[in-house]
Amino acid sequence: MKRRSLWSWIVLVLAILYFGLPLLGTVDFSMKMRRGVYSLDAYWAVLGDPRFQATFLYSVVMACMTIVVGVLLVVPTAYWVRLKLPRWRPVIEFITMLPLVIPAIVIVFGYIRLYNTSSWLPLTGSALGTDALLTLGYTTLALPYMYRAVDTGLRTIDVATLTEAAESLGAGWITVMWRVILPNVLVAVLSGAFLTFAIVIGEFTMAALLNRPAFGPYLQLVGANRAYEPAALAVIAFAITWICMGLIQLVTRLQKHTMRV
Amino acid sequence: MKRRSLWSWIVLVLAILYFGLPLLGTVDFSMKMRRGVYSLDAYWAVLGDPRFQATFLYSVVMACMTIVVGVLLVVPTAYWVRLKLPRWRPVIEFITMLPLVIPAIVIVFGYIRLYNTSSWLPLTGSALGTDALLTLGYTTLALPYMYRAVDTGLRTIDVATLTEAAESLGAGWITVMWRVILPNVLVAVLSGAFLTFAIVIGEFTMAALLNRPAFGPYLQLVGANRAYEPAALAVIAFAITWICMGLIQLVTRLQKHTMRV
Amino acid sequence: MAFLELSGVRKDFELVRVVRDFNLDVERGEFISFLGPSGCGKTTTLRMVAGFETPTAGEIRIAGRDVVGLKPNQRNIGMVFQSYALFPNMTVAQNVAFGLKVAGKPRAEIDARVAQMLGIIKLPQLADRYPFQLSGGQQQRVALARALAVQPQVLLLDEPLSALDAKIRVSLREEIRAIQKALGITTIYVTHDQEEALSMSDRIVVMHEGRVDQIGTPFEIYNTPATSFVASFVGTLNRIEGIIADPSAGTVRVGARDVAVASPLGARRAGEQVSLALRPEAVTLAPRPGQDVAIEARIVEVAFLGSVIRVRADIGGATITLDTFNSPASPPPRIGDAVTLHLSSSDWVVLAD
Amino acid sequence: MAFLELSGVRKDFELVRVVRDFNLDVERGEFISFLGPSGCGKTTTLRMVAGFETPTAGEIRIAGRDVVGLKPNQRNIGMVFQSYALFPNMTVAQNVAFGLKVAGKPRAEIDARVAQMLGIIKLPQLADRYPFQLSGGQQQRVALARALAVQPQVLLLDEPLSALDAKIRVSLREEIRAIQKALGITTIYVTHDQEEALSMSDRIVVMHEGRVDQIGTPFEIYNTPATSFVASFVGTLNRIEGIIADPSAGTVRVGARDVAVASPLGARRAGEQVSLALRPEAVTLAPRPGQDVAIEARIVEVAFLGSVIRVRADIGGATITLDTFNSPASPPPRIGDAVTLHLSSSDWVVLAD
Repeated sequence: MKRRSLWSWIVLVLAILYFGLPLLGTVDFSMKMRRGVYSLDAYWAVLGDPRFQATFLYSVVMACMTIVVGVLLVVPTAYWVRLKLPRWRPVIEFITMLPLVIPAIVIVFGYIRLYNTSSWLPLTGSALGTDALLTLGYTTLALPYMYRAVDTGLRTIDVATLTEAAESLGAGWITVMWRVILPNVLVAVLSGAFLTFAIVIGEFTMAALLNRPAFGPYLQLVGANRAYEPAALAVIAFAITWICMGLIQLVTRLQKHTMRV
Repeated sequence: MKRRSLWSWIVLVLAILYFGLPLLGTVDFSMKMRRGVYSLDAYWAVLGDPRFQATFLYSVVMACMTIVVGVLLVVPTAYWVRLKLPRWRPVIEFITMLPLVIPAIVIVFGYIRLYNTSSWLPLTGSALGTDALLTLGYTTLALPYMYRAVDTGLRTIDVATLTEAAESLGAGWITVMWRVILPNVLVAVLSGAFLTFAIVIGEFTMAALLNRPAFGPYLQLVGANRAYEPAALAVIAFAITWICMGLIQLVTRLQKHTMRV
Repeated sequence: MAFLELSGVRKDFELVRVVRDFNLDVERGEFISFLGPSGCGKTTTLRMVAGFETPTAGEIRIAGRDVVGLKPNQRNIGMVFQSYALFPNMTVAQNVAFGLKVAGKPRAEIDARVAQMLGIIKLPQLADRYPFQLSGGQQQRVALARALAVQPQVLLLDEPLSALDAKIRVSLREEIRAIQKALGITTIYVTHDQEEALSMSDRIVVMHEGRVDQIGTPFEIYNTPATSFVASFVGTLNRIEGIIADPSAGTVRVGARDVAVASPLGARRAGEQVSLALRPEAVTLAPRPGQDVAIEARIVEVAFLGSVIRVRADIGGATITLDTFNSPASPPPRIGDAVTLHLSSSDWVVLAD
Repeated sequence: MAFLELSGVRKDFELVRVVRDFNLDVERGEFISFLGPSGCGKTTTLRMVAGFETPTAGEIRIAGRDVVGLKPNQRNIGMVFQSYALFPNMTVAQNVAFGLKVAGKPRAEIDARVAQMLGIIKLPQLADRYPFQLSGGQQQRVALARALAVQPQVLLLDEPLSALDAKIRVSLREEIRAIQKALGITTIYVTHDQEEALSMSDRIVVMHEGRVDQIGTPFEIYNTPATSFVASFVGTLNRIEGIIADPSAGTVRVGARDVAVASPLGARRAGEQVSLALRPEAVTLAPRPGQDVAIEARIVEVAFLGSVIRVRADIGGATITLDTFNSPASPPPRIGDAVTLHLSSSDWVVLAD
């Protein structure tokens, strides 16, 4: 018992040193805009900035689009791979890991080359086309997390046997997916969605290279030209991601009431 | 059998469309520097650039440092958590996931605030200090992958029972770690190391904000000012990450000869 | 015509033939076990009946109708899995109701049938629990109720008790058999546990390396095994090597003594090697009427199995295992005791090589 | 003085007392089983002997030396785990050699000892295989060899056969017992399988909710259970509710008939409820000398278990389970048959409430 407590404390202290202190420094600095006293001036400045509102809204919309595309792409793929192509699982896992190690810059360069104004599909010619391209880029970026989340969700249930059980009871494909598989991986899908959201909100490289008015480039712009506002923005960005993580935890906990974990 | 083949092909085609085409476009463009013919001119230009050599070397060194720090931090932690603090595993996993969703910019701002020239530990005052800071930042960035790789490695063996078996045979801590645990997670550690390497080589934000001569900012610089060289650089970066992934696969396959997978 | 017919069924996985020339007629209401070691093809055969695998060759008929081309959800079969396979997001009642809902039954009928099924498995009080709140035995009973709720033509059970503890395994197999008899449902039960197969089945199909070795009642399978594999896989067997002493007198030399064997020795000659089999319950320590063989022996091992005590006795050159019932009044024999083994010469079975 | 002594051992996890007041003396060379359902504290007690858990109170002595303060690697014990726990990166020979290498033995001695141990477990040909290339039974034999190679003072086995198939379980338990006897090593064996405990042990410790219910030989545990829990957990038991008819004559009314009970009815009065226990092997279908009770009955269930046939017979108001040996000459009774059950009035055990 004693040993366990000691280690718990060491881990906690390490975590605080590693993650907490930088955050604390940022929070502290962000409130020092008005000389001598703590104030929320930097936050009001940031939140009142119309570019903040515009870019943030844009990124939220992009995040939602990315989530939709990602879910439609990942859930059926992961299910089919588990059910029918178990041998292909290492390959699929390898493919979904690629975006982790292919620098975003490579993906974007490729897209620009492939879909530029003089190509067969001039997506970068219009704002809508570029947004579509950006969504695809974000989907790629979020793919590893989304796939992993869904696949982990599928691992907690015995996909093959549950499918067979449902089939033997007379269920067709649609019933199996809708009544048996989806309800059991919903929590995993949601957790993947929150992660995607957090990633898209903070992403810089792709949005900058495709020249879209996203939140990431705005962060960078403010960071380069102002003193206190970047700190406030960083805290806000952190708060958003933290809320996302909190939601994941909440959803996971809810799951425990209906499932063996 | 037939159905399986069909699906395999669909997956393959999708993967090619999604990942292959952008890459192909980039490769194609990178060889068009000399008008009208395919040539490797852009590659020679890039590889001959002394800034390329300097920044690449710098990033390789930083990557190695990051791997060393990461392994020392992660392996004992993951082992102890599995062995003695199983209840803490969700918490630790949550902590190691944080860097995925805390934008790099927050981490760097925090470091700058905390360790600036007027702070109690003025790391940013010297190049060495800043490098140390950058290594820490990279370690944070790579933490999720390193931890996940090592933890997955530990999951394939029954850490607690193997430790107890070794202890009952008279082995002390050092013997247990060195003769029983490490040989069985070595492959996982290596795969985490390669991932870390790939991440550090391509990283931009941290290096740029801390103003260090790393490969990522150089990529960005060339990308903004040249036409063909960025494509060549992107291909080179891709090749490096691909080699890393190949090494991971190779190492994993080697493992199959000595372990049940 | 049999209710469920498998004729010439074969299954190849790539280059491996997992089931070869499987023929079986099952009568309506019969309880059939597929018994064999893992990898013998018993589960694959069951899955072909269920529709999860397609036979490479052969026909499967249920109630006279060829089902090979039908999908699993068109076959009207009930399936129970080793891993229970309850839907984790549904309560016990919702699990049992699933097949009825899919079939589009009216609400009132579903409710009545669910209540009836939960009554049959004796778990009506657990209707609103989720699977993870149940013990393994309870989960498997719910899985059985779910499979039976849709009134399938055939019930298929794939090692349903393998994941359970020994005590629960015994009580649940009795319960399953009782429910099966009460409903009169045609049943195929896959198991690698010979005691399960012997105790539950009307008939047993013993499988070995994709082949059917024997089909028969438990009594036939146990007492007149068709092959050497069946003899050794089902039950415990004394297997003793001897040399034929006098073929006309029917005596075999085991170690230093001759024993009488009623089983015909065929065309064998004196001095030839022969394998004898003997069930452990045929040998007694106290003489019984009808026994005509007595062998001096020394106890080398005593294992208390509960109601049965398994004794191993050395007869000089061979060891014989025998089963005797526990009796509180007389403690079991002790190691080293000199005893006389009694048996009937007709208990010996001469095994084909 | 006993070789291994546990006195007043207690273990609390947070607020739960998992083991309470455990006392046991084990003689050198004895084979002791800890038997009980999961969660009864048997594994925790074993782990305290091994040193993986520290007792909250009490003493553990091996060869007269208190080991509570010693770390597991200082206790010189051999441990075998349910999950085998072979080191996956080492060959069979390297696994067996591990403890000897750690002890710094010379190379030649290690090689000789490894060869000897592989001989004892009859797997010398597998020395250079890796664990993943072995079957479960082979892995567990290697784990046993590894534990014994260092010549431990005490061998501890934690449900070593639970992960194995029924057939291998039986053959491996006989092998373990034979090796244990040959080496004369003091052994503690944890199991939830009563047949395993009964068949292997010199003495059994039956545990229930952290408490020791009974310590005794298999014969004592089975035939004279100390508590109602032991009676129901070990073996199969007929448990019949009756009403005392005439305490002085020793008769109990079961259903519509009176049966004689030799067991003293104590201070109970006529009309009082009483629980009777009866082992299934005490009842026979054919009369045997010494039996003084005969009951008319009707067969309701027949289960072929192999050498034993388990029959359930209705005596009007109660069902009695009885075991009879299979005999090839006479098929088992059939459901519906009218039979007479024979037993001795001394076979009834009156259970305390």
